[in-house]
Amino acid sequence: MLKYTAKRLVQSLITLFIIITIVFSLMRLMPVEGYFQNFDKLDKNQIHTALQSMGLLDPLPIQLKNFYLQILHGSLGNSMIYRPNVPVMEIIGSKAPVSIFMGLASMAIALLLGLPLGTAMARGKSGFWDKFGTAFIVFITAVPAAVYYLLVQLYFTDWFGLPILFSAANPVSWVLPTVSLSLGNIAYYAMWLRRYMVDELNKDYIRLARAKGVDSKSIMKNHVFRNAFVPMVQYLPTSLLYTIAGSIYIESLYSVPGMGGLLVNVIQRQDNNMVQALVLIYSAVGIVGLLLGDVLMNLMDPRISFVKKGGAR
Amino acid sequence: MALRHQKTAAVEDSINQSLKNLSDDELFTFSGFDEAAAERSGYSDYSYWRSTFQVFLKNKVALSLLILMGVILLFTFIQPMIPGQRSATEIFNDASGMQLRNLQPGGEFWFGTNSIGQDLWSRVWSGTRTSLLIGFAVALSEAVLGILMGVLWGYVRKLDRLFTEIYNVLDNIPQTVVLILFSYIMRPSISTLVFAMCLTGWLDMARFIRNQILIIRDRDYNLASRCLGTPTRRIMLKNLLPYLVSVIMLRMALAIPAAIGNEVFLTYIGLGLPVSIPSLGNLINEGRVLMTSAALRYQLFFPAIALSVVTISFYIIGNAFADASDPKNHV
Amino acid sequence: MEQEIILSVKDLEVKFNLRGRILHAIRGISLDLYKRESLAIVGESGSGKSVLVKTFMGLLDANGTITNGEIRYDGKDLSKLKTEKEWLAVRGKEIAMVLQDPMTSLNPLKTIGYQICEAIELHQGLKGAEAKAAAVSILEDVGIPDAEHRIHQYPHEFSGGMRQRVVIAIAVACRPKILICDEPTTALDVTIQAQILKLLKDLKEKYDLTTIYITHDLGVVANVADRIAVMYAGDIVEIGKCEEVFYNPRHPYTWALLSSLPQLGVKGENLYSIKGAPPNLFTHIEGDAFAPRNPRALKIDFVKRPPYFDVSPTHKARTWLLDPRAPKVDPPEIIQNLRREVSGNV
Amino acid sequence: GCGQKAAGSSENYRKLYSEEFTTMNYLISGSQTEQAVAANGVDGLIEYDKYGVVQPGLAEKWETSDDQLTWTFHLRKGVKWVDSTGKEVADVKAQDFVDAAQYLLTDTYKSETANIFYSVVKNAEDYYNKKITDFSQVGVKATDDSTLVYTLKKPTPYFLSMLVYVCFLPANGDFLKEKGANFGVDNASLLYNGAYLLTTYEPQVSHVYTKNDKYWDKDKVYIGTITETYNKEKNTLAPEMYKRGEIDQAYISSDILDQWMKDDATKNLVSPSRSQCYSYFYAFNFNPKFDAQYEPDNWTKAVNNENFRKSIFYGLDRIKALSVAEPYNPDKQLLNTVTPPALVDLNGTDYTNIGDLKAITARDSFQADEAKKYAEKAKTELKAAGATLPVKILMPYNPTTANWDKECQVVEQQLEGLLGKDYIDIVPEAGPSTGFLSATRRAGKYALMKVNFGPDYADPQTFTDPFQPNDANGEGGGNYNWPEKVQGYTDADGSKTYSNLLKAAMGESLDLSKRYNAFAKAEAFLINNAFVIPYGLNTDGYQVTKRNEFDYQYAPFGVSILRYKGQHLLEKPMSMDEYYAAEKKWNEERAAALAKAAK
Amino acid sequence: MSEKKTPVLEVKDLKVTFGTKKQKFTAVNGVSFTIYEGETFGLVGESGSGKTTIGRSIIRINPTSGGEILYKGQKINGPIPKELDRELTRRIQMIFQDPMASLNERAKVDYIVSEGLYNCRRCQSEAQRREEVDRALTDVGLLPEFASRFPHEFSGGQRQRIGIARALIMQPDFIIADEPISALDVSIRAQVLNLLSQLQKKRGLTYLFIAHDLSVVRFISDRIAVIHKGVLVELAETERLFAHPLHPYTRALLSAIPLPDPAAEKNKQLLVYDPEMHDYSVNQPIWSEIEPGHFVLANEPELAEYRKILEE
Ligand SMILES: Nc1ncnc2c1ncn2[C@@H]1O[C@H](COP(=O)(O)OP(=O)(O)OP(=O)(O)O)[C@@H](O)[C@H]1O
Ligand SMILES: Nc1ncnc2c1ncn2[C@@H]1O[C@H](COP(=O)(O)OP(=O)(O)OP(=O)(O)O)[C@@H](O)[C@H]1O
Ligand SMILES: [Mg+2]
Ligand SMILES: [Mg+2]
Repeated sequence: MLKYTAKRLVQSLITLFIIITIVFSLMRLMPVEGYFQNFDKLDKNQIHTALQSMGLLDPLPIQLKNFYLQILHGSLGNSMIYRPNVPVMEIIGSKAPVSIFMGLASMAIALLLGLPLGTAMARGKSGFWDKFGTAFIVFITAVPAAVYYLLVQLYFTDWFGLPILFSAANPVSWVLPTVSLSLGNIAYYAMWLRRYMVDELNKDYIRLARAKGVDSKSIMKNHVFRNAFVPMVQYLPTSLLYTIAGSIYIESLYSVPGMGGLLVNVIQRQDNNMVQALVLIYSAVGIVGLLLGDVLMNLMDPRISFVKKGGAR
Repeated sequence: MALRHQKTAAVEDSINQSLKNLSDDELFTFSGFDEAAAERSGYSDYSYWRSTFQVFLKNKVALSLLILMGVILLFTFIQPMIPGQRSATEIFNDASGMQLRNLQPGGEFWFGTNSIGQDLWSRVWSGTRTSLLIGFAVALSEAVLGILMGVLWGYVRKLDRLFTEIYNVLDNIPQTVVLILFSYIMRPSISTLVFAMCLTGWLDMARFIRNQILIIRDRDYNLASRCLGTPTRRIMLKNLLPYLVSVIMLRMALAIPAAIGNEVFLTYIGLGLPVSIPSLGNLINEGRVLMTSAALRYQLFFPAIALSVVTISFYIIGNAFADASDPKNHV
Repeated sequence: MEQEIILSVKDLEVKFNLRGRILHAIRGISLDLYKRESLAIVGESGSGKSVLVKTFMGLLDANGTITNGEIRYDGKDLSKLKTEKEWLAVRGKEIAMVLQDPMTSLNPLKTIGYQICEAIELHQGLKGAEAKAAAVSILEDVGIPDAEHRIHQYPHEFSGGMRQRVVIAIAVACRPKILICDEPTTALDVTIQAQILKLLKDLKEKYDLTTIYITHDLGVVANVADRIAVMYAGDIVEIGKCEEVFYNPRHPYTWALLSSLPQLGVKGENLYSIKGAPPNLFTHIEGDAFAPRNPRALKIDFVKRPPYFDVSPTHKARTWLLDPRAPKVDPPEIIQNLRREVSGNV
Repeated sequence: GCGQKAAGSSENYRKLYSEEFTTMNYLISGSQTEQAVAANGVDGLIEYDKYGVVQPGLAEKWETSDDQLTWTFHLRKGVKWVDSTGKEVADVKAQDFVDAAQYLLTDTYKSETANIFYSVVKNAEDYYNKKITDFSQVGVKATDDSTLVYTLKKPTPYFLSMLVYVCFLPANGDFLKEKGANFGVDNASLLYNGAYLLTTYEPQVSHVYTKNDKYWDKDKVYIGTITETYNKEKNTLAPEMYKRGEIDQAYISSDILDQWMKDDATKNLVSPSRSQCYSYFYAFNFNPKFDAQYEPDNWTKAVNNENFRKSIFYGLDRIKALSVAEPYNPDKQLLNTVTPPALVDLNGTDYTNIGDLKAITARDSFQADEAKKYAEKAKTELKAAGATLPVKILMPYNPTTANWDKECQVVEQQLEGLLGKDYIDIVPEAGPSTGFLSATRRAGKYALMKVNFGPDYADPQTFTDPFQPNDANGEGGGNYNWPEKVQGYTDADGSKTYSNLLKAAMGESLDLSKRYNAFAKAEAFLINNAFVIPYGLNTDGYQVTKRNEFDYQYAPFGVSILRYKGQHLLEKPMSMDEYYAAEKKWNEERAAALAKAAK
Repeated sequence: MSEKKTPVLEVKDLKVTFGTKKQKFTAVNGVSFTIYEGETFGLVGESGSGKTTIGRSIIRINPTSGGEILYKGQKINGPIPKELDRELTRRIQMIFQDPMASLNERAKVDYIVSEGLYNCRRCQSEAQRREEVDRALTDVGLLPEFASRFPHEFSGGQRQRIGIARALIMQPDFIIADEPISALDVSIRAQVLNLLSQLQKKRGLTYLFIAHDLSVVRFISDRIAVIHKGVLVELAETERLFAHPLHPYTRALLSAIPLPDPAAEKNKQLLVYDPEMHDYSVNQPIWSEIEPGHFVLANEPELAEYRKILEE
């Protein structure tokens, strides 16, 4: 297993290398205007000087080489536009904790609400919970997040007298953004859990358990739920990453100083170093997330072993 | 073993009728045995697509949504041609030449007007048309590209490593980078949007198809085809793809609302269509700002409802169709 | 010899609702099960064997209902039980079941020990270490070596035969009165099959069980059964003592079944085979369901459903051929000397 | 002002912001939002009062040499540099201005405002370009701790007005050296000598400005703290938050303005925000480089026809177009000249009322009948010239600029409706949101387009920058609409009339009256010959705010208007009427103040 | 059997491995046998013993990692020329175990049956093709009108016959039948078995018949090979094998066959095979012909013992 993990990590490194190279090259295709805030007021001289000092006038291969040398020295460089001269890691480091915390919290909420909902839906197919859950899932998928987040923010703050904006010091202000962030995942988890549980319910071993005389509550709890949860486990790490990276609406609405919209922001501002660093981090985390998903799955499911190469799913 | 073949059934019935009138003596004689009839017994004629539609037609909700969708589709395309309909981009002025801004929904403007006096009713329809166009274009190209790549990826073992690597790479390149570059090179327009969405959108489809293919690739019937020397191309076309029809339909049905949803997001981060081309994405985004003032919320709700109707319809139709196209459900 | 009846089925009818269409899976079955006997139910796929026994345990799929008849067990009518709670008193405790496929009937994510203990804790009232000890001893009973260690393993670490033993161990751990084995060995190799059958017979003695075997392998039937019920299209067409059915079958379907045994074939010549396919259970079946495939069908077979005709006090068959008015028909020659054909060759 | 609160420094002003600073390094940044920290935290040599009259700042007094090339400033003593916690760090000395200039001119720091500095100060450009390496040759010197001398390239009548811009602000030399490129990356890497300290800086969370207790002029600082809270969706949420009392200022976008004005509870709270000295105008492109599909050759024929240009010039209903963003009083934003009012004045007479511009300022360019007449003439002439009708007019806009897209639609419909679709065909096109200017205006990829310009100093010359002809290398000029490429309009000496007019005006640096008149003549030439269509002023639209809009330091350009010094908070926001009354009063008082100052 | 037997297929020391270098699994190890023209060669063994693997190696689905497979004297494993490949596709065909899984559910019978024709482009015209399909269907006892139906409209036996028709249309002379009846109901098995032997008679086909049901193999095969864990343990003519099973595994297998006769079944003796019973520490077992046409895997002492049994 260690060996397998090591091998996959090496493979991932190559993948990362390619990804970064491509993103690096794509970023260099962007118009130079994007590197300046005050483009219109600058003279040729200044633009030239600035581009030169950012190393953007060197041939691409040299830029790439410098970039990799810098990475080898353990530095992701400084931000260029987003916050000039501030080390990229410092910026990310200051934003990551809130995002990670909020991502984890929202994921916990999503699991706490989504899994019971999915279970209830699977249990009483076409019962109240199934209908309710389906309605909820359909609502969440049909209404754009941008709209229902705003609805939640405006009405809930009004009804419960909550502050509109997030503030790190005020725990009450965490509630709405975190809950909003989990809405999509609640629907998603409920939907998949229901699907997997219904699949699982048709398996022979459930029949055997019933024939043994195990009551349906224990069957749900001890047999169906856990087995249905296994295929979901694999996606949890990636799902967390998406939650963090995709919290752009929430962070904008509630002023959460997280890194949700950061990537989009720095791409638009053409802060090359930030883009590269973020892509590097996100891809790395994504790849590790996949691996972690496999490991988790391996822990949950004794049948799966890394020795056998992962089959089809 | 669906319906009994009607002709056979009729013949059987008439035989039974005639037998009923026999006397005891006659009843206890051998009836004779027809081997061909025995061979035929119990089975009926059957057509895959007919059964698919039959099952689908039984799902009343999906059917009514399909009809609704059909009507909507039809209407979006003929709406501009109907006399008395306003143009989606024309600005309406009052007698004094000022724009009819933010008129509430009413008899004159059914959905009201927006902040520069354009007719929201025609804008919503026009937006639906644009968004559906984007949705269909994206879904279609995703399907074509995704299926092609997915089948190759899944079936041709040698390509697996390469494709997996390509997938990992492309999947990790942020869509925003690509979009921004594209809108710089190509200007924000429907084709830019579609193009950029397709550029990475097919990946999911391809991976999905690949996984499905992996599941059925080594089934006996494919081995049989290989034993018969069937070339790979035909195996893909005849053995693999037909099995994926249902899932592909489902994915495509979901890809349409997903593309529209994606458009909303892209509009939000400023990469969407210009307002001169109304789309659900920019209508909703414009409307969002008005959320706080109760009287103007209609400008958000109309396009949001349009979007929801489209999304829900495709979602349910897609699911129903996927169910229907699974022969397991054709009993 | 008068035997005590443990379970009695009367006029049982089961229907399934499939997308609005009705499938008659069991069409009026009556059957008495005697204490400590082993009854084998044979019949081709889809004839309703599994559905029949599922009604004994309330395990019919949600779309199936008992539309008529009763199932008497221990003074209760099982067909009237509704709630899960009522059924829990029967399932496992009174009637247990071994399923066909050992590969899929165990939860892949739980240890063998857990799955056995679950039954023990429910039905023997033991807990914790005691339950574990009981599990070990049952595993040893079904012939799994090193049981102490093995209960901590997962199903995928067991071979097919061993898994089937575990499934049997679970059923036996419930300490039931009736053990139903639904095709317990079809997925196994002959050598293992023989071992399992032997094991089941031993367990039957040891735990004083009444057993029902479902199979379509006549060899297995010959091995395990005291009595045989032959099913066709949701109905028992012939039932009798093992020897009676093998050596003196009366229903054309039983004849056909026996005739097609390869053991009776002569090399280079055609084996007997049943033409056609079983009837469509969605349609209303008039007369004898086997008639269209029966070369010796009488005209009445297409008109009226035959009643049971007693061949002996323990043997009856549902065929007009036994009616006094019917022309006399002998069983096919080939099965008349089944005994010689089969056993003589080995 | 009405209902002004009693002066007290405990007042708190809260608002939202949606654009985070990227840096606070005022020696580098060219963006106005980012200069806010320096505006409030760092004092320069001079400042303006609320009427735009120069007041002593760090410099108590100053004098110029006769040739107007040397400016000597005498600095106030005892002014301290403090850090963000208010701790004293050093005294402010003349050398701080020199050190800041050296930093500014060090090319590796990529200052975006260095060019403004080196456009006037002697040898600064050469130092920036490394043609000279000895900084002492640059025209800025501290002769002692409290005396600062600037030596200019050439007489510059507007030099004083430039001093309020960030590139002339001081910075402590030791601190600069210590921080290097990290100067101003956050509130702690900055030293303050101004009215406020940025005590809290949490990126994308909040900024808190706190009154500087060590400030030399602290009696004139009335607002105690200013709290800015980050919110990306400010436009959506701020009005609601104002209603809930969570903030003291919110912009009311034209979309929801009706709503606020209808509601009794809110209708008396909304007022316009003050327009800035920033000009919008439609430019005809004389150097079309766009795609063949938009027919650049045909456009060249059309745009060189005066009647064609004039038909559009007179045909454009600017009020209608402006009302997209400002539906209530669009005429308040209307601008008839390229140079906006209140930039400079000649003894109290505003530049826009000087010479040839006076007539232009007095009338609205939209005259439908005139327009039609010109169009008829143009049609025949264009046909004769072989142009095809309708003339395609490519009109790009930036999709991320609020309301621009809508405005284009309005303009398209209005012009085409007035002049006929058989005559013109306006094609609004969304440009890329990234690199918009490079892809459109600068590249010449437009036919008619709304462009803007903001002044860099208080002199009419600043508004000629967009139209400056290129030098022999094709460089150095404006890149707006290349009037030097127009056909005709050539003087006897072979150069373009407009170029000659410019040259004459710029040559006149000592006599302000002559100078201003000459610039007015040049600008009038552009407008009268319909090279551009003056359009409107820049404003932030309507707002509800507790800040008094009429007591901030006024200057037509630079960072003065960002300063809270001298500002009061209102008990309750102004209503429309109160606002207009206050504006009227301010205008009157200003004229008086300017006249007084001119003496 | 006739005296002059022509070998159709020779398998020599066949070895098949799965997996990569590190996790190698040898499914078939040193298997040798010869199949003669016109005979049915039975291959029996427990599940997972490598029967299917051998069949698939012959039809070139599984690559071999050692040994040779000769078809009419020509080597057909490993890389072979395209010509030969096409030829072999026609000559050697396979019938699959599971009639449900081995037919393309989404294609009509017509296509399934004529798939081979498309591939070898034997049929020029559409009419010709139809004709061949009809003939093939009739040959396996199905009605030509079934051509326009889909597989799941048929019963298991009928489906298996469609599978046979699909193979037959190639006009092969060697057919690998991989447990063609295991998945079928008792009552249907006979249909298929009959069909197979009829076809053999009519067309002089050679079968490799893979099964684990000995009673069936006995009915249909001329010779039987018993395989255990990838290794052949015994090979003999059918009746010879049933009369004198030598290898303990064969004997265990035979003793376990369930007999449809209650009397016989009730006093049956079960033999259990335990591989530990061989003492191969000194003497390695070899594949030897103990009497003409009867091979067994044994070492010297065991051979001696077996000879003794034979003599009795
Ligand atoms: N849940 C269900 N819904 C509809 N029909 C069903 C259901 N369960 C069983 N049937 C039908 O009932 C009939 C009897 O099925 P059953 O499973 O009892 O057959 P069986 O004799 O056990 O066959 P096998 O030997 O294949 O197990 C079949 O036609 C089957 O299709
Ligand atoms: N593609 C494969 N990859 C890895 N191992 C395989 C593969 N195919 C077969 N095996 C292994 O090879 C061994 C022999 O398999 P094979 O299918 O030939 O057995 P069999 O005798 O046909 O069994 P059955 O009676 O169950 O069909 C088994 O242990 C199996 O797990
Ligand atoms: Mg069954
Ligand atoms: Mg096999």
